[in-house]
Amino acid sequence: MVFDDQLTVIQQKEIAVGTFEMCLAGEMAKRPIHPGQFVNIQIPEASLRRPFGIAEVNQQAGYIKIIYRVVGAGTEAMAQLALGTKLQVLGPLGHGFPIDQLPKKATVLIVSGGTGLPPLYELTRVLAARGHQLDIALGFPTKNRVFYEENMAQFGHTEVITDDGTYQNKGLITDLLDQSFSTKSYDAVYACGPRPLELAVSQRFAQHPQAYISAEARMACGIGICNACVVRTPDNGYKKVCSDGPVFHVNEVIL
Amino acid sequence: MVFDDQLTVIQQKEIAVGTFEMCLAGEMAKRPIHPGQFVNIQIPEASLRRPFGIAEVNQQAGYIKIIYRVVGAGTEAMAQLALGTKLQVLGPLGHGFPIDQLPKKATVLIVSGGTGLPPLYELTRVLAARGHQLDIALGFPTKNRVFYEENMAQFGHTEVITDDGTYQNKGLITDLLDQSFSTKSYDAVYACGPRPLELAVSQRFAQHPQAYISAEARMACGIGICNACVVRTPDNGYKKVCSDGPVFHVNEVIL
Amino acid sequence: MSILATNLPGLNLKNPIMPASGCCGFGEELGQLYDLNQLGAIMIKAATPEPKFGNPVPRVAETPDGMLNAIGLQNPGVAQIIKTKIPYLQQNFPELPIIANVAGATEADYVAVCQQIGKPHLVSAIELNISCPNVAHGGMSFGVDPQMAYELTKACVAASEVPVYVKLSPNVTNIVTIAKAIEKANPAGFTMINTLVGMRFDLTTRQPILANQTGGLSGPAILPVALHMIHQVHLACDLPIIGMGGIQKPEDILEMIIAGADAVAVGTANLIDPFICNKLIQALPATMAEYNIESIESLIQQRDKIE
Amino acid sequence: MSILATNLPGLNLKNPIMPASGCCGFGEELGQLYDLNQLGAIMIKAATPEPKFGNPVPRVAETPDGMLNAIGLQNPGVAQIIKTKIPYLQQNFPELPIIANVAGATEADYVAVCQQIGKPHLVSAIELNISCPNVAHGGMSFGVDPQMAYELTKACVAASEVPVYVKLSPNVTNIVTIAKAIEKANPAGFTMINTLVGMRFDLTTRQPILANQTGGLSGPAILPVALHMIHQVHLACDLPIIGMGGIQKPEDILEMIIAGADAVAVGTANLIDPFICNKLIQALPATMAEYNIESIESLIQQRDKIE
Ligand SMILES: Cc1cc2nc3c(=O)[nH]c(=O)nc-3n(C[C@H](O)[C@H](O)[C@H](O)COP(=O)(O)OP(=O)(O)OC[C@H]3O[C@@H](n4cnc5c(N)ncnc54)[C@H](O)[C@@H]3O)c2cc1C
Ligand SMILES: Cc1cc2nc3c(=O)[nH]c(=O)nc-3n(C[C@H](O)[C@H](O)[C@H](O)COP(=O)(O)OP(=O)(O)OC[C@H]3O[C@@H](n4cnc5c(N)ncnc54)[C@H](O)[C@@H]3O)c2cc1C
Ligand SMILES: Cc1cc2nc3c(=O)[nH]c(=O)nc-3n(C[C@H](O)[C@H](O)[C@H](O)COP(=O)(O)O)c2cc1C
Ligand SMILES: Cc1cc2nc3c(=O)[nH]c(=O)nc-3n(C[C@H](O)[C@H](O)[C@H](O)COP(=O)(O)O)c2cc1C
Ligand code: FES
Ligand code: FES
Repeated sequence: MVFDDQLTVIQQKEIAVGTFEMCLAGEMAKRPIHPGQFVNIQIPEASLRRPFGIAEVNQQAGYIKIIYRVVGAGTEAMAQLALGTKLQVLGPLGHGFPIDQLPKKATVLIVSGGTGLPPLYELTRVLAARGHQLDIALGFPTKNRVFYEENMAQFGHTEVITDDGTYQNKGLITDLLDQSFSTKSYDAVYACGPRPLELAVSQRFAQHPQAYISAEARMACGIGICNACVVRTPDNGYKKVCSDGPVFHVNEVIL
Repeated sequence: MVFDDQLTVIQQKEIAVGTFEMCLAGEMAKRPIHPGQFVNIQIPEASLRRPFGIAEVNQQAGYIKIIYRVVGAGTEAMAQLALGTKLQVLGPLGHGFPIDQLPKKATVLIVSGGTGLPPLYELTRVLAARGHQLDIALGFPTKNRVFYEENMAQFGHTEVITDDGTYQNKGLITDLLDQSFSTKSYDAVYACGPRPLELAVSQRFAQHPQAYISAEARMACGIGICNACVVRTPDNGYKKVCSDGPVFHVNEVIL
Repeated sequence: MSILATNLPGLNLKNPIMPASGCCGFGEELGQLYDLNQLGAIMIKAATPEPKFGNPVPRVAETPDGMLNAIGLQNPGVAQIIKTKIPYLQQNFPELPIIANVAGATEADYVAVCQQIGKPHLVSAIELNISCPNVAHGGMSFGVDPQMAYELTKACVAASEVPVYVKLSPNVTNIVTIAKAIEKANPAGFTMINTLVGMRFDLTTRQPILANQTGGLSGPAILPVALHMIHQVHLACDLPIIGMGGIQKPEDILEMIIAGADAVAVGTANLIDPFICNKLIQALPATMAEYNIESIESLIQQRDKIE
Repeated sequence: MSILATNLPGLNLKNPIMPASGCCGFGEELGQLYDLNQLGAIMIKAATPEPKFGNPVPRVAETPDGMLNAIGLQNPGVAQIIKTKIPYLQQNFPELPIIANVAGATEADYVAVCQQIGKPHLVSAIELNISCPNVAHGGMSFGVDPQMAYELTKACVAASEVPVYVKLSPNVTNIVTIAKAIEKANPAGFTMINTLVGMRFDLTTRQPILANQTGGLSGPAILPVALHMIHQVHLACDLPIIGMGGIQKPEDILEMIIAGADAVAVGTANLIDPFICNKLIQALPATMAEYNIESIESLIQQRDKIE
């Protein structure tokens, strides 16, 4: 079920240059939410909603968290929102990461690039709680854009790489995978990040039965009625990122 | 000079059913403002600004006051604004009521209908401070729409009439003028209210050299550049309500 | 009689509100959110003879109080629509009148789709989409030429067993010329307006945002254009009009009926709030009361008397 | 050379920004608010042969992210404009290029105004307003017919001693057809777009809000339509374009130049913030830097090379 809840901004924090963490309190936190699902948020002044991965569900405290980077007019407006502001939030949307099929104590690789991290954070929390063993590769453009390294590290072995080497390793996320995560074999791989990262992960794990990426697309409705967000499938069909995804097996769609 | 000041909403109060008093703090309060001038306010969500008479200037406390009635989308949005909201306010606009020409201790008649009152309140305050003698006729549709009777009464002899007689006298403002304000001769008459009131006042005081009305018109710019707000003049010319008015001698324009 | 009811050829509607074509898919997703039996009707996504993938992505861009879309009539083809989409609606929402949006690249395409889908056991009416700005062939090119529009309408009216409504393009110098030409082919009515052609550019790439370069502008931004064209066609022609373009509030619906519409469709607003049609239906009576409007039918009658 | 400079026939502009006709009067009011010498140019209110009162009020209505106006070309007549309005600007703002907006009901009207005002000691250029939707005669009727538009332009080019820009109407099926016809008459360039025709109704009176019934839609709502049409004409014709329609932010200016404009005019935004042109001029360099745009001229050159 999809709900259009009115949520209240109860926290706004800049956690890296231009990257904000926002907590939204209200009913949505009590909905059954699967890691990898997203919300579509109505922002004052913007005519379309903006999609964001659900970065954390805190049922007890009654809020969900999103983490967003300011990249345009909508996210700029979001960063200006005062605590107490009420927002219409549509969700939970899409299908999350498949995790119920994992064997007990599965070894899992998480691959994150930049603001691909938010949905992977919720995933990581849930997987760790279920007792799975996590290896976590985090890529960022540069030092002052790094965030959530420690949050992730509490749930598994975590390494960071920056494009310019200003923090920890230097290079692309694929370099980090070669370096530090190529010896183990994983029961499952989950990735989210910019298109080059997702392409690389898709190629690398093309034969892997449990390798998943969360795709991005320009959206309007977020619920499957407008066909804005389609991706091609190998059989010349198509999938809607919003309602058939955003999570797909790496072979399911043509990025 | 016209300024576009960012003012802060520091007070919002419903003073009669659907009628609000709003205090706006900031630079504007220190500008030289003449009674009868108005401001043009940018309201979130509205594309055009909204014009309102300046109801009070409190230089010391650093705010101006407007009084507005909720009649459509823009004023509805205004009534929802939280304290602390910042608004772009263009002003002071137009020419106010001519008062410098009045003889000492002049006898003055003020005629107000509904939300025509706001600019007359500031006028009344200033005239009283200058030692003029005021008679004040206030018309309202019905009892629960009456406001500012006492505020006005402190500055002069004040009587109220309501269309339906639910408060004080019953009838039109012209009835009140006949009843209570027809024996004295006044040095000046100042009126503001709905069109029928202004028409009636214009006819009644057509021969009076010092009878003024403040006109209303649909505006866009409020400063004279768009020609939205024109009124015809008896010589087949025209005046712009925003920049040539809003105050006119009753014979100056064709209402 | 409900105060919300309104009647058009083939469409006895319990209220004047329906989601517009392309903004509700085939009802499957909205049907999970609320009971579609409550709607006046539903205008399903365009049907073409064969399945159509549509345009490359990005297909949407934002504009001030509006959006551009260049979906390109993506649909599973008329056969599949008849086989699975319409049965889904009929089974789950038996009281819901279905209006099929028909598109194609050639007159033969349109006629073929009308012949297949234009049957009373399938749909209540057809909406001929001769105004889609997002396809290279057909679409809007039919809707901007009076003669072509007339001929296409005539052929489709002949091919259909249900009333045919023609969807007009606003991208014309004189919409009355087009409407009057179409009127001669005896359609049941008009639906209007489709989207205005627009464009946005990305400042970083300095290229159009949409892969298709241009797209159709919809949403509140176009409301005044829609009101004007509906009014013009209403004054010039005798056919009923299903109005659309920018509706987001109950007030907009009443304004569009005053302009000349007999029912209305809501497009873009569904993409921003998928519950919007349901909310509008709930809210309309109170807004009518505020403006002393007894019923939709009385509003229509009073409007038509004045002119 | 300033990074903001841009050159068009008769217009060597220090920056690409000017207030659009009808949205700055004759500069007298804005001239009290900031130094108009800072502007790229000014497009003064329409001039007709005789003084014109214009339409009855109400003349404006609000729309989502836009407005309707039906001013009706109110102006004091060309003689008065030459006698008092232009001298005011020349005396107070000697560095400000003036563009005279010319209108009329007949071709003879246009020619007469061009003959009088189209002199280098008075103005830098003329903008032929063949696209005003708010007058019963002339105006838009010239701008929607290729042949009439061609002939009118030819006559006005002959009658003027300064470059003539032709202001295009967006209310046409194919703006390229019109632009190409006009191009043959050798104008200096195009200005575009004028307003789209629109309408609003009052729910209480159930009548049009504007006394003129219809009005011209302007403001951010029309930005994507303007961008599209400017792009079309830019690709199809060789003449420079002064772009307008919905500009409110520095980003909008750059987007319009990318679409095909060589300079831009700001209309409605002046009515909401009379300081806007000044603010845009101040803000533009920083926005250019953000998108790695070295200069307006380089942006124009790079754009033209790609195509
Ligand atoms: C399923 C999904 C989950 C996402 N999760 C996150 C997240 O957790 N954190 C985060 O920072 N970002 C996330 N994004 C990207 C985020 O939606 C965009 O950064 C945001 O919409 C940009 O809005 P804007 O107004 O600032 O940018 P503008 O460029 O001004 O936006 C204009 C339009 O383009 C769309 N758009 C622009 N960039 C993107 C993009 N990269 N992806 C999709 N649409 C875009 C906007 O939604 C809007 O419709 C996600 C996107 C999707 C599809
Ligand atoms: C010089 C001047 C001074 C004014 N002073 C006051 C005042 O002190 N208190 C007060 O309550 N009202 C005053 N008004 C009227 C006030 O401007 C309108 O009530 C207000 O603009 C309505 O806005 P809305 O969005 O609620 O209505 P809507 O009807 O939704 O507004 C739509 C458009 O119509 C215009 N409009 C609607 N009604 C009027 C009107 N009566 N006069 C002018 N424009 C209108 C709006 O400005 C807007 O552009 C004044 C008007 C003028 C011209
Ligand atoms: C995403 C999207 C897809 C659309 N697809 C179609 C379509 O398939 N057929 C059609 O006739 N109109 C289509 N339209 C146009 C709408 O039905 C409607 O005419 C237009 O959007 C104006 O209404 P609105 O402003 O309420 O959206 C589409 C509009 C949008 C926004
Ligand atoms: C109040 C008003 C008056 C206008 N008067 C004229 C005019 O006299 N001559 C003209 O060519 N255009 C006139 N226009 C059109 C503008 O110059 C401009 O082309 C149009 O508004 C689009 O730009 P914008 O969206 O920035 O306003 C007028 C527009 C407005 C809003
Ligand atoms: S965003 Fe509308 S179908 Fe995916
Ligand atoms: S409101 Fe623009 S001239 Fe008066």
